[in-house]
Amino acid sequence: MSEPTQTGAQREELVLNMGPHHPSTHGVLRFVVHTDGEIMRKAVPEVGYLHRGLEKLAESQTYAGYMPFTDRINYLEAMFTEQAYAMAVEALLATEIPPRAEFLRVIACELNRIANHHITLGCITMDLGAYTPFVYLLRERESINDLIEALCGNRITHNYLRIGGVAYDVDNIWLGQLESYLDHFEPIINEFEALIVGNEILIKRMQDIAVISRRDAVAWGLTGPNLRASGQDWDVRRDIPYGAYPQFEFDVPVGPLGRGQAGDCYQRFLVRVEEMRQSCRILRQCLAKLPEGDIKAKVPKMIKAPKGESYASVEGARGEMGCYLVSDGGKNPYRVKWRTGSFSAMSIIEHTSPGLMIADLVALVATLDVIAPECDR
Amino acid sequence: MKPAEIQAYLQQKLDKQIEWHEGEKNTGDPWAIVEPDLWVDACQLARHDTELAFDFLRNLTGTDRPDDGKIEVVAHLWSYVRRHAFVLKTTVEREAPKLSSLATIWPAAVWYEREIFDLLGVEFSGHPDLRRIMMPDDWVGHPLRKDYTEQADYRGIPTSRPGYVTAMPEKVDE
Amino acid sequence: MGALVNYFAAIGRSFVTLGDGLAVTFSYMFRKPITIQYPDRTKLPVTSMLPARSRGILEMDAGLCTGCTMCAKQCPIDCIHIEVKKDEETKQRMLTSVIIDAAKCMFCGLCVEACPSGAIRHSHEFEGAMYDVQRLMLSFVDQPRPVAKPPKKDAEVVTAPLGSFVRKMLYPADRQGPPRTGGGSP
Amino acid sequence: MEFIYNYLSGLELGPWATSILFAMAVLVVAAAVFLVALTIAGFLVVVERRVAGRVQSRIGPNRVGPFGVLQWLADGLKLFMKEDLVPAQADGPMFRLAPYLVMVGVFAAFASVPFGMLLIASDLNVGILYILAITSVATVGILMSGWASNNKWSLLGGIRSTAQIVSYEVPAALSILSVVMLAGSLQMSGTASSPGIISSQGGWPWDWYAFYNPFTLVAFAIYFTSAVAEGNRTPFDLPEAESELVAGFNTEYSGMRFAGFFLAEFANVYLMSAIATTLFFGGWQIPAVSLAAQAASFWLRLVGLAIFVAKAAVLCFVVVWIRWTFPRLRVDQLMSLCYRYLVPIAFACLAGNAVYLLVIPAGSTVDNVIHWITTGSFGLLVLVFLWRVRFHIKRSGDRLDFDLLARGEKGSFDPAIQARPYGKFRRRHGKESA
Repeated sequence: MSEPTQTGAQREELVLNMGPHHPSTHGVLRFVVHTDGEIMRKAVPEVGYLHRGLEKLAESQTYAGYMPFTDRINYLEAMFTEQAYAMAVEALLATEIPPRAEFLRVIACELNRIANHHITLGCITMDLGAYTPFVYLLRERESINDLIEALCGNRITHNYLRIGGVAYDVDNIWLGQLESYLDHFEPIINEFEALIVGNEILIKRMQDIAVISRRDAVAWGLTGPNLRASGQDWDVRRDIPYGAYPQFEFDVPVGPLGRGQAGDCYQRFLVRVEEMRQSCRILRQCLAKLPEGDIKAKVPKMIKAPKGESYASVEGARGEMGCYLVSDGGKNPYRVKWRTGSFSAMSIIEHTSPGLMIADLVALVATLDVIAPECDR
Repeated sequence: MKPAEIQAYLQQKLDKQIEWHEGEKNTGDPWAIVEPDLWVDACQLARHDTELAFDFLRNLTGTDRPDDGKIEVVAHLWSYVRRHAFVLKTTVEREAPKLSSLATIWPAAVWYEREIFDLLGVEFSGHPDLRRIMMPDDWVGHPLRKDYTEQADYRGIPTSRPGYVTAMPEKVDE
Repeated sequence: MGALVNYFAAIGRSFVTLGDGLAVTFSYMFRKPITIQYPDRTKLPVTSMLPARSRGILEMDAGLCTGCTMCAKQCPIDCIHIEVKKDEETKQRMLTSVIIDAAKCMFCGLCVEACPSGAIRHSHEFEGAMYDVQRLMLSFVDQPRPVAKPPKKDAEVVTAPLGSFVRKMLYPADRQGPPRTGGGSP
Repeated sequence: MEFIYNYLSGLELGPWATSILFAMAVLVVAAAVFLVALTIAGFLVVVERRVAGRVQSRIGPNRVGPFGVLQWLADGLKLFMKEDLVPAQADGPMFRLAPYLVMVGVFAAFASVPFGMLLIASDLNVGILYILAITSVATVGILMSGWASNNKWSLLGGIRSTAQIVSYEVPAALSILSVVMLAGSLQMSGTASSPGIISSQGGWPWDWYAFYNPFTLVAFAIYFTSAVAEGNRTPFDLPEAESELVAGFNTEYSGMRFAGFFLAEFANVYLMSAIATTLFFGGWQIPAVSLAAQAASFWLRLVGLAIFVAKAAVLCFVVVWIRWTFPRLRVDQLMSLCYRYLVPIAFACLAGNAVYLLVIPAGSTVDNVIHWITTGSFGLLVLVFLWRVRFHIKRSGDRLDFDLLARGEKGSFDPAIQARPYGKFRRRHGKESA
């Protein structure tokens, strides 16, 4: 803790060091908070504590061997990073993916999205002081993890996708389990709403707090739920269709929904609740339409992508998950760069924070859903 | 607009030759390369021209090309209004890489440029807050350069763990 | 007047929504808890409750290994170390050492996919907490042994039960391993 | 205490001997009360953890002692064994003193809290005033700990806590005033001869002050809210808001000193529940038993003790349960809740009660009918609430399960999981794509 610094003529500013280990900085992340009493003048995020050089690591891995590393970029949405990477390589190889594999990818990704939103919504409520909703959502997430473990063997870092398809097929028993999970889960969303979404204290804590206008959201490159909450009707799944998504019907929730104004914390919260419902809808359509066939296209054992570059983006749980891949024709990727939702979301905090209270910063960080490993890579 | 049309449009508006590249087997994304002194003008045009209206800077990054002695800076652009994408590149000298900042055009570029500065060592003039972002402030070198070698230790902490498999004793079980 | 209505509406709304939230949490007093009492009060050992694809600590059935070293080549982080030497007298390829660094392994399963004979596999053991990280260096070959022939396509391969090799190494009988769970009544 | 004093005076031992014996008796009683309060606080820790477990669909600690009731001893032992750290930059003496001040504030209040008829350390004739006054000492301790820690988070926590406690004393005192006005006494317990707050209520719910008229019901709600806020419990736990201030004023504390804060917090939960029971829920009054009858019989007083503790336990449960349900308020919202809502409404209740006392003669038919209506509407509220509980269980497709202590584990493991036919995909040779 540094000494309070004297700024300006008469008022003292309290410089607080929030993090790197603080209960509400998800992961290891530091904010230098300049406060005047409870009101913040500025909060500057300092990132990099979880930089593991995953982009540099790609340069020494084979194309197939890099797949498990992509899981580590964000352990909460590993399927999306895998999907983005696989799509980037496939774009260079010009591989056709079998339809069943595309469906399985959608199933895996949407399950992952629900699991991720469980954590996000739970963390929001926990950061606002309610512990129990977090536990309920974690319990639901465990069921999804069980499903994913039965599907691909790991609970968090899945390594399920392969270049050209997926690793394992599903059978009817697993699909039945998925269906019964959906039957169980959809009423749980209602229960969650009764418990916390309509809760007056929670609404008071989030409504009209830390408003990010649509203009700002676009300029700072916010994506995903954060962008939609600000009122920009945009979803990569619908607007730049990839995989099997054109075959599904789903709504894209866009703020303002319910109480509050577009771009405030409560909207970011509501958009995510609604997205869980839409993911359930997509999963049900997947179950109805799942085609038979191969689950992996023919790709050479040692992949050598032709010279060139590609940028593939998927709608991750935290916004656009993009993978920029450069190939020099060798067997290792020449350069991989990840464009992640948390990175942009983190960069807007300094811009949004002035005038908020310390408690609001917690709400802002939680609802922007910034995850330090995804930001730092 | 298609990327090729955008390239032609840019070329006409800027009144300069813009290089146009595609992947080896026409797979992946094509890209356009502008001269570094045109970089800000081209981006300004891309952002504010009503035909282009690239309001979303999707990604801004760099690639080290030691064979050419260059560092590429790549911007992936997207327009919510026109719904089209474009890949714009420029190259800077590897020895003393300097480029103008895009921070005034897209605020999102602030952090992306900090990252490029940190990991590739490109200096952006006119940047509001050019500090290292991922690595510690007193780190030596720019890790994403191809010829980068890690220092053996950082403030007395070794940067590598001995590989147990290779440094294995013959007998594991005591 | 409108302000007064808002004032009391806010009070009323708070009462209803907070009360409903209380009803949800109270209802859990009358529901079964979801948790189980790991590790000693489950009906079966947790390792036997895991799904078949579950990726636990790697193990190697050295009797099946063909010495092709595909697993070591595929491993992205080089945690598998295989040595194959040609015996000077018999001209037989001998498997001299197979060491898997379970502390380094990231459980991606790429080696298992690459293995042509099913020798390397993920067991369902996951309780790898040790006082010494060296004990997670799992060595599966004690003395040099001839490599196996690659099995024919679609042939059934009989191997020892899953986890029987790695369990010996992680929890030797002379050391106190983790409690083998299950069977006990709560 | 008067008993003892009168008894000792009756022995005619001379002033010195009487005084010394009395002082010794005081010490013994004080130690007894302290131990009882400590045990209650410790037991509440277990209750809190078990309730939290059940609320969160968990089991909670159940290994130490039967159903885990001795868990608090294990926790206490652990804290006792830990190193007592004082940060190098902290203000040592103040840092060490703070937990004791907090404990003194809370535990001294137990002197005037009744447990049953005549079972009270000192039934002061200004009992409630004494409690209000002495609990404020804890504020000083909290502020002191926040300041002395030399940690900005602690300081913020201490400041928040002080602002909060000082503010919420106003509505709490106002709502207590309503009851004091009805009872015409500040004495907590009282007897038939010297009427106190409990002894002027009755045994049946419609004789309690909570259901005396709608104003007192609201006054109870306000008192309860303010008491939760004064005790720094969720949704008003801003001084120790984990996600904002790490742990607030006790961030730097460890070992026994932390246990001091911890026990004081839980003792405070019982304290506020006991006060609410005394003021609003008829205390140790037994339905259909007169004060004289209870005073005469030891066994009836024991029943009264059980009734008192049961009522307080229900309120404790509510406090715990609220903690595990609600998010917390923000600082400015906390203040606006106090000054915009609680204080004006508490004033309105006070005025309403005064008018009620003037207009409606006590014991008249109208008076009785209003008691019954208030009681009935509260009962209706409880029924609606229970219906909602049933509704939530049904909607999420769960079954009712009355195994409150979560002893049963039977059938929780589904053998079908093992029968999943993924069996041989690894052992079979040949590149299976799956």
